Amino acid sequence: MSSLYFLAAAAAKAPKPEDLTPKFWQPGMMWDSIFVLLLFLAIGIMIQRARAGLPIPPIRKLAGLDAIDEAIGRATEMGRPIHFSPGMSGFTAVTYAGLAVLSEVAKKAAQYDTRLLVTNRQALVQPVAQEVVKQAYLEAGRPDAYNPDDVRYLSDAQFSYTTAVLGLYQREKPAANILYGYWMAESLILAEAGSQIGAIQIGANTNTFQIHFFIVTMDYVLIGEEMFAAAAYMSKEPVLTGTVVGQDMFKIAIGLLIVFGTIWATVAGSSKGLVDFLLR
Amino acid sequence: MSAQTGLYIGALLTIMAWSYLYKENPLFRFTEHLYIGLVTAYGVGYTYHNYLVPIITKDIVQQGGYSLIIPAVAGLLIYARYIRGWVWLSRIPMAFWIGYGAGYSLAYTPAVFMKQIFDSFIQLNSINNIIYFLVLVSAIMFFIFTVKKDAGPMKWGHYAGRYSLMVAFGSAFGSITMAYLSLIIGRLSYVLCDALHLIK
Amino acid sequence: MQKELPLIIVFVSGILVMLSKFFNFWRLPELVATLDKWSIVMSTFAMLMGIIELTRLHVNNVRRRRINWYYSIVTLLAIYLYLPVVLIQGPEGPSPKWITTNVSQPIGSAIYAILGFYIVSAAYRSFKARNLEASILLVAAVLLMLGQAPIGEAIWSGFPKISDWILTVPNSAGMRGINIGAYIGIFATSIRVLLGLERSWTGSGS
Amino acid sequence: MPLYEKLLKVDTRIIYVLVLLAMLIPMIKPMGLPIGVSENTRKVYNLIESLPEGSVILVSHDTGPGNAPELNPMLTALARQAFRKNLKIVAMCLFDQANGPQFIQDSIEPVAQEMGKEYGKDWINLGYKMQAQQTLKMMIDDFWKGANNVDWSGKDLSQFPIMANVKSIKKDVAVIFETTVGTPGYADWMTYVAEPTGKPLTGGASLTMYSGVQQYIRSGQLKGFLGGMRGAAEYEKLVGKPGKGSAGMDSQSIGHLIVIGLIIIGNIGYYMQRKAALKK
Repeated sequence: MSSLYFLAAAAAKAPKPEDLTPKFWQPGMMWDSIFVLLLFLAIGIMIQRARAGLPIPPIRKLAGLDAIDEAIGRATEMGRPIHFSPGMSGFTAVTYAGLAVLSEVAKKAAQYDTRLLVTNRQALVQPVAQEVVKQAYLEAGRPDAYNPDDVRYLSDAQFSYTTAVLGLYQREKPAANILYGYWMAESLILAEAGSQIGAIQIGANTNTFQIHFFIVTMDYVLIGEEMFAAAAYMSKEPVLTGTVVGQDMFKIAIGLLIVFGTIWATVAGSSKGLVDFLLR
Repeated sequence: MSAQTGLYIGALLTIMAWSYLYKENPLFRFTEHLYIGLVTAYGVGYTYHNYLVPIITKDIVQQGGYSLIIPAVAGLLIYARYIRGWVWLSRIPMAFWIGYGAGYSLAYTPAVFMKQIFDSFIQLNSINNIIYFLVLVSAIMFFIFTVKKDAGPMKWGHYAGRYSLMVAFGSAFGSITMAYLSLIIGRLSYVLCDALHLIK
Repeated sequence: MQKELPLIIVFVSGILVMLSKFFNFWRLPELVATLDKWSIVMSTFAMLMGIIELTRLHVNNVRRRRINWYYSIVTLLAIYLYLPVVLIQGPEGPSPKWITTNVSQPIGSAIYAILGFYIVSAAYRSFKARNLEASILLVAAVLLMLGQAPIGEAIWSGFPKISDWILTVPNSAGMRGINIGAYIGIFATSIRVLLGLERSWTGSGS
Repeated sequence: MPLYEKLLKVDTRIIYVLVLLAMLIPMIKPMGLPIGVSENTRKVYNLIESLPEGSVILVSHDTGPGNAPELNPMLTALARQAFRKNLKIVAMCLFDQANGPQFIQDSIEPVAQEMGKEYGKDWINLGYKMQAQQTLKMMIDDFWKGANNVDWSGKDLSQFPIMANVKSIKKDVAVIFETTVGTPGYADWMTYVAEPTGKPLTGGASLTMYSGVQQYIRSGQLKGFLGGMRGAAEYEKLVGKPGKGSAGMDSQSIGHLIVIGLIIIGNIGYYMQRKAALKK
């Protein structure tokens, strides 16, 4: 219910008519603020519907996520550990998606009694990752199996982290390698090395400059924004699904806006009139 | 130590790190662990000289900004994680950074995002613009997760989207190759030209 | 209280930033400018987190005699011998300058340059035209390479033009499509965070 | 062993040696292949060239040791062009705390000495600044506050005459020159500085992310951009002093031929292997 309260609070902060002097908005911010407000509403409404049990469209199948089960299963069969990393960035949206998936992976690993190794590059993410895994083991009813040493902060430096992970590959030979987050240049090294130890590899990267390394070397790849839908899809929680649906509505709207703008520009000979209106 | 000695050491360390290409070995591990230590120590020293000292001496003492003691204490709360039973206190500074970061992206990114959309309102008066439009729309369709994609335009959009993304990723791969080869060139010219003077 | 306080702080600090950017009342922008400074002061006083975590990790490695524990001693020695030097001489002092130029940078660059070798072997081993998707990726990449290296132009003057076209038309449109999705994804996650729906960072799962 | 297996199983170490030789030979015996100057590079050059004497260029050198061979030559060439036109350079970095400040020093100082420019008067190195978003936002209105009142050595900014004229980005900075390899990088400068203030943002990217900034060049959110070592070489050519960027171009050419050759060999092997498998 807390989110409902917050939504109400956000709504209460919406502009009252008498405040609408020209100086009320920061210059050029009118459409930006309306945009964000609409996004709040779209997501809010979808969460409401999900909570009330009203039908919302299901999220389509994401091959990369279903493969996680397969990967954990194989690691269990082979008696080798799973490696998971929530990526290189600190507390950004991407890391949350990574941690949400980590939570699900940890639950399954606990159920199957398969060792889960988590590596971190960010000192600040480390305690959170530990908590997430601990909690997941607790929920799976295996708090005894949780070993805090298996959630490791390796280094803050990009390549020290990378080489430390390579060392870990060599020593522990994980059978499943899940790299789920924001990755930079290390994506090439990690994915290549992972394929050489013969692990099933699942990757997700929002960094579109580097994702091709995952595409050419990994078994399953979630491209860019698919990762955000993943947390919702895996946990099957109506609230999260609702936010993804709200997000989708927005994407469709933006797509239609682009089509509309293109038609406008083609017919009118220029998009200037429309853009000027929208930039107010 | 002289500049030339430094260059020799740099060249030696480069070769030690590259020994990894043969196989992972103690020399490489030594350089790696040395690097972690040096970088971490330098970082703390840097923050001490460039942030901690000026904040205390100038902002707080000289200019009397005693209100800054509040965030200072809030920052110190992060260490509460090491005290049993006080862990939740360490979430206060984290909550601030997280909320702040989320607020920042919601407040500032829409302007950049809007510009991208406005720039996509193009006239369909040339082959290039038509291709641009089709690729863009199909790429957006690829990232729609709740509409079924087994039939009709969604199916075609989804496939076209996937293939257009592959062109984008292919060009990323192509240019990244040059970027990474540059790194070797940089190191070679350091070892052979600057340090050992083998090539002029 | 212990559970709610962080969530309230998240909500309030995030909403404040947004309101100060969108609206102009109540001296809100000044308030947020103060908070900006506060945020940096907080980070400053939290600066030891990295070094503490690293020390804990490596001390544990040594204490438990984990595999390759002796390299942990190298890291610990590097940290605690170098730290006083930087603290005393300052980041631009002669010893830090010498060490940065002749030790840190060469190692950092050399380790990174391993990528150059890796990409060649990766291109050889993984870069196969397995299906239509991979073939498209391959053709685009090769054309780009030929367009960018001067030798491509020497072979045929058309290569730079083709690579330029790929970069500015299909690549640019595809990247824009991805980014539009990614931006919305980031907005949505930020909203979830502000509303307290994404609280994995508090350690209580998603 | 059938031929295709030979083609598919070239030892990695042979490949490495091949790469090394491909890079080395052109260094010993340069071929001097001509380099055409692209439109994006020309835009950067012209933008800097169009600035009136005494303008301030705010440089953010956001690279780690990894991509420095691509980006350091850009900074050196920029310094040459700027000092020749009597422009001022205020340099800082957001990406790499341990190496960034020293890179700025090494890239600009030799040029400054050669051209008789003085530290603190014609240029300054503010070093690494933490928390990109907050720092940049503060710098827009109060540069000194954002820079925490010190240069990279911790000396107070009031000692440096150049800083007397740089009080805020809004009023005193003409152009932002940003070299970028990741986050923090161009996105932060675009979102938190260029967009709100309308200051022209230019610079260069490592080729790792060059394909991904094209859309921003197209929309004018970036005013031209240099692409990696090639971009640096083109820029050096325009500035009229070939440096490290140009020197690497021949090695690049041979290196690329090797990569393309290996891709072809790998694919021929793969094709033959598939054919043989079908026959069985």
